[in-house]
Amino acid sequence: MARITDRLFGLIDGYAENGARYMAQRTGRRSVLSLIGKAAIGGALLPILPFDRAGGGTARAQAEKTDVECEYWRYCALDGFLCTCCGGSVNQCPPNAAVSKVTWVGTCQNPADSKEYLISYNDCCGVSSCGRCLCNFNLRERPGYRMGVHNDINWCMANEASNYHCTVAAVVGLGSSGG
Amino acid sequence: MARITDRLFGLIDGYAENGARYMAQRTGRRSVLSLIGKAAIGGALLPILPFDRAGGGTARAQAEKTDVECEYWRYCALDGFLCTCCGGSVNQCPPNAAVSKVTWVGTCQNPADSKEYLISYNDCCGVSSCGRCLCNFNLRERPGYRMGVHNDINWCMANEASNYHCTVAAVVGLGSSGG
Amino acid sequence: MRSALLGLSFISLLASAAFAQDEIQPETVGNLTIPRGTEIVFSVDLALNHVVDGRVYALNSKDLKLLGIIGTGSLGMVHVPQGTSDIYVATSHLSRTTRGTRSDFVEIYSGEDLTFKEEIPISNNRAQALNYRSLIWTSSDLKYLFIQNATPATSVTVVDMLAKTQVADIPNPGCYGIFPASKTPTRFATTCGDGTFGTINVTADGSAEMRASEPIFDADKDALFSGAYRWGENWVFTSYAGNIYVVDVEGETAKLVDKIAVSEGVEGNWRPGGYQPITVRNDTGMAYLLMHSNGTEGSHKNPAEEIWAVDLKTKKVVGRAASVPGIALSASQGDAPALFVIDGLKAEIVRYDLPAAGQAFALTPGVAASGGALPDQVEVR
Amino acid sequence: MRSALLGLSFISLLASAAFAQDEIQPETVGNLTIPRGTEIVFSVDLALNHVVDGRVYALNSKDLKLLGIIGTGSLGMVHVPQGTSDIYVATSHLSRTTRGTRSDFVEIYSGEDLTFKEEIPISNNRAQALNYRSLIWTSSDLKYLFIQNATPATSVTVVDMLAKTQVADIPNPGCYGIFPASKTPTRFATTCGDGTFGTINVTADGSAEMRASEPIFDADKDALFSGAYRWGENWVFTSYAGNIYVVDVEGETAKLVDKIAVSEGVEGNWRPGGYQPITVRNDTGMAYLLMHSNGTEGSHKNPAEEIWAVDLKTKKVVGRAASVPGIALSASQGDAPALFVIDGLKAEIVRYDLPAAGQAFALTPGVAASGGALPDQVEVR
Repeated sequence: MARITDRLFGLIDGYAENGARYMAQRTGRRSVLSLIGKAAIGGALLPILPFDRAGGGTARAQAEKTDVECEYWRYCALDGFLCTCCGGSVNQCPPNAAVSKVTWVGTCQNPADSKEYLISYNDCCGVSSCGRCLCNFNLRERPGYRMGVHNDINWCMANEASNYHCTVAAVVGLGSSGG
Repeated sequence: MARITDRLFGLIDGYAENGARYMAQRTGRRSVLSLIGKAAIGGALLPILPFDRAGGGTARAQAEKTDVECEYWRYCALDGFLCTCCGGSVNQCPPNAAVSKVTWVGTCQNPADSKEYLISYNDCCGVSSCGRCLCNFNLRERPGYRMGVHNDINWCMANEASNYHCTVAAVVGLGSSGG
Repeated sequence: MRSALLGLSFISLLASAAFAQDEIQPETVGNLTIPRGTEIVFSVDLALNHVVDGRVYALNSKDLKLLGIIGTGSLGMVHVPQGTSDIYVATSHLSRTTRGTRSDFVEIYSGEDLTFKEEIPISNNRAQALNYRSLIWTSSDLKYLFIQNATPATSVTVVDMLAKTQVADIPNPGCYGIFPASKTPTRFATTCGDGTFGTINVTADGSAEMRASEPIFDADKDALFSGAYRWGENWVFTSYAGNIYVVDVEGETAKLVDKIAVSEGVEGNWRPGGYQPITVRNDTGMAYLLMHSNGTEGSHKNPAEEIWAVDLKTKKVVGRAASVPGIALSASQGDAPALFVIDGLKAEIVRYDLPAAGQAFALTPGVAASGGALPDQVEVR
Repeated sequence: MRSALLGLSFISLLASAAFAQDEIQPETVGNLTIPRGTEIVFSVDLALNHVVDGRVYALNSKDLKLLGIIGTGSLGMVHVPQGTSDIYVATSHLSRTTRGTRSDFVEIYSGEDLTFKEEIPISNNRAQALNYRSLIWTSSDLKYLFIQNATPATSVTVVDMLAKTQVADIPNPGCYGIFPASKTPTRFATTCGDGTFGTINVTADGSAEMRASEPIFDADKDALFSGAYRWGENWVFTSYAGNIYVVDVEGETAKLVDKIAVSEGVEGNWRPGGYQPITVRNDTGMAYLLMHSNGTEGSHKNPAEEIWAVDLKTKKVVGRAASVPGIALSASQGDAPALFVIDGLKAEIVRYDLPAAGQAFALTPGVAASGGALPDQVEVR
């Protein structure tokens, strides 16, 4: 954890909303993240067709799901293509895609230990949009006036290679849904 | 017919194969076409997924078919999106798409009068690829060494606005399949 | 006629056959036209699988037949203003399609034949977002076009559409979305994460300050959706928990005019959902909402099961009707009132005819047609 | 650790929780790598519905799991050369994605991690075609890259891959496709509409003349497919009527070495079909063909019902096996012989394991995976 925070490079929006807001930031090829105000934050790219809500409106704790399925626990606020289907892994971008410099964060409960983890959703950038495993869960997601928890925007926005490719979900700490 | 030939503007490849080869040409917003060697010629854009050949390998004379179906008689050598599904008609481009300056030609039999007609396949150009009614019939189609009857290439190639949008099929005369 | 053909000796095929009256006569290829006055439905397609190649599908509102396609680049935002037949797109192009340098533009397309007319360069900080209609909007006099930016710091680009140039980039930190005033063309409001509305007045030199309203909503407990609809001089929002907020943005600061609890007391925990969950018929003051049952935290993008009609004047739900799984809707404002809904599962546009004013609410299902690969905004004009 | 966190006071959430051993530890995000020596299948996707955004899907040949994607722009032609791990793409980008100025490039991608390495501008006349493998090919010494042009007049762009510049544009009128010689790196052949092969020698100053062979095929009665395969120093073609042509392009003019009538005397009028209907295992000299029954004029792009194995040395069909509706195939040349076939109806890549050399022909169906939206070329290296 010290290693992570040592590398933390805050990209502050310059504005306080409900306290402070912070964007996740990635330096070089190592990642670190950020968060916003209270509870977790979300927002990445977007989808739409995955509107089958047979499993309910949110993706809570489905222990049997794997990381190539939308209902996998880490994806509770992920809106985009799973990098696990695109040549990456649950927390690694595909070989040729740049990690987004800014991210949004969600708080998802891991059914294996019943703990809530803070998840950083990094978009992977600079390659044609992957087009596979489009997922869309929105636990505590909010519109762009809570930018750090907004997942209907291209989070490759701060990368020079700005094209959206896919999204990873990395654990960055323990979280709390705040209720 | 005189009106058409008056406007004919030949774009000659500068090479004779099996005689002469001529590209269809369109001047201003009026169209005229050309042909190649003996028999008809083909070649436009391409498709692939429409590989269901339930109706047979070629599109001959299916009288009951309409011009939004691949098996419509004029489409016997058409490979691309039907403009009839894209805001155009069987022989008119959609409102905002430029008519291709060069075309390929096919010879298709009209089941209504059992006559063979020479069909000019103009691509419509300069707008995002339409994506609807992808068809692929290849009667007397040949590879690019018979360019005028080749339909696996973007016939918007001679237009400044070169993006492929869809394909029309205009009657330009009576044809003969040459056997 | 035969001799004319023979004169062109290389047309060997035609040379042997003159045209008879009963044969199909030679045709020339041109362009189809769109009849003047055609009411057009615009299906804005994100095309996420090929995100650099977004489109607008222009459909005839009567039969939803495709009239033509407009390319909208990478995550282009689309505005179909009243008072002009043009269509405005704010978008990005990369120099090598999916890589290379990003360049942003406002592009103007003709609403009459969908052709490209003009482009205006803008700064490269606009929000590359889903197609929320509130991210791009004209001033009431059509002089300015306002575009929401996010880097992720938020600001608003102001384009002078007469001078064809960007004139300002006004910070709206912590806020998002553009809701222009009606009487004061230089004024627009924006929704903020602290529950206030900011009001911004654009000055001639491009400077501006944002004035916060009193708190109007709670972004934690009852967040406003971005996809609001104009009703006369007010803007009508709906919220995650199922309220309608009518907001007056005309003054120096915004004011809450009405708050209508739509699903209070209704069994099933019904909530609004989707990307554009509310629309309003301007003449009748009737709002239509995309509603889903068993709403929970995180269900706010669930597709609709029903469409509810809410009379903004009497503040009552006047009807409910089954719906396709809608994620966005727009009401036509013309003489043949209808709703156009995006079916989020089929990516289709569905037309529902509305009863005439004064008649009891009902939805009459009409035609349906493809809205593209991943449509997320629908407009009608 | 706790104090380090508290030092960053704005991380309010983390501040309250240290990590225990049994919890998931914090992760950093980087890039996955492709293990050295991975045999890769390249599915070239035309993506016609979004034609500006073509791609190559790189799949692990064993399980067809996606390794990564390379963007190939508008109707980009793809070459996966032997002798280097790079991947070459000749493509076009429009300045405004689907409109604006066209610019053509050769783009070099790393075969090790699929990253973009370099681009070389070329003239804007290359054939924007389906992905026929013969439209782009390297010289045998990798010094030159040859690219087929069509305006529709045909010519061949020559790029010096060491100097990183285009050095020539050589007319090949009435001809199409590039089939380089093996011993003379400056030499390539091309198929012509009059049934001859043209042979072109590139000179240092970029000038070149084309020498015609004796007639080798009849484009009316037995047209050669464009998608030929190299076998040692020969090129192996198949034809609409069901013949295999083995052609020697090493000399000043090309020579027909062998013509094998594949479907002669076989009931059902079987013919080759598709976009890449023939492949050859280099070590065994075994050719594999995509075959459909009831062949007629115009059926040459019909998908396969069977795959036939033809021994090029004995000139005999040695086996037939049922196939997915294949429209293109490639044989792996490594130790685990396999065919990779594009299923034209499902847009999938299908792996068929081949028997070891000396064993009787059979196809063992293996994994299948998406090859993109509209794949039309498959390569393996």
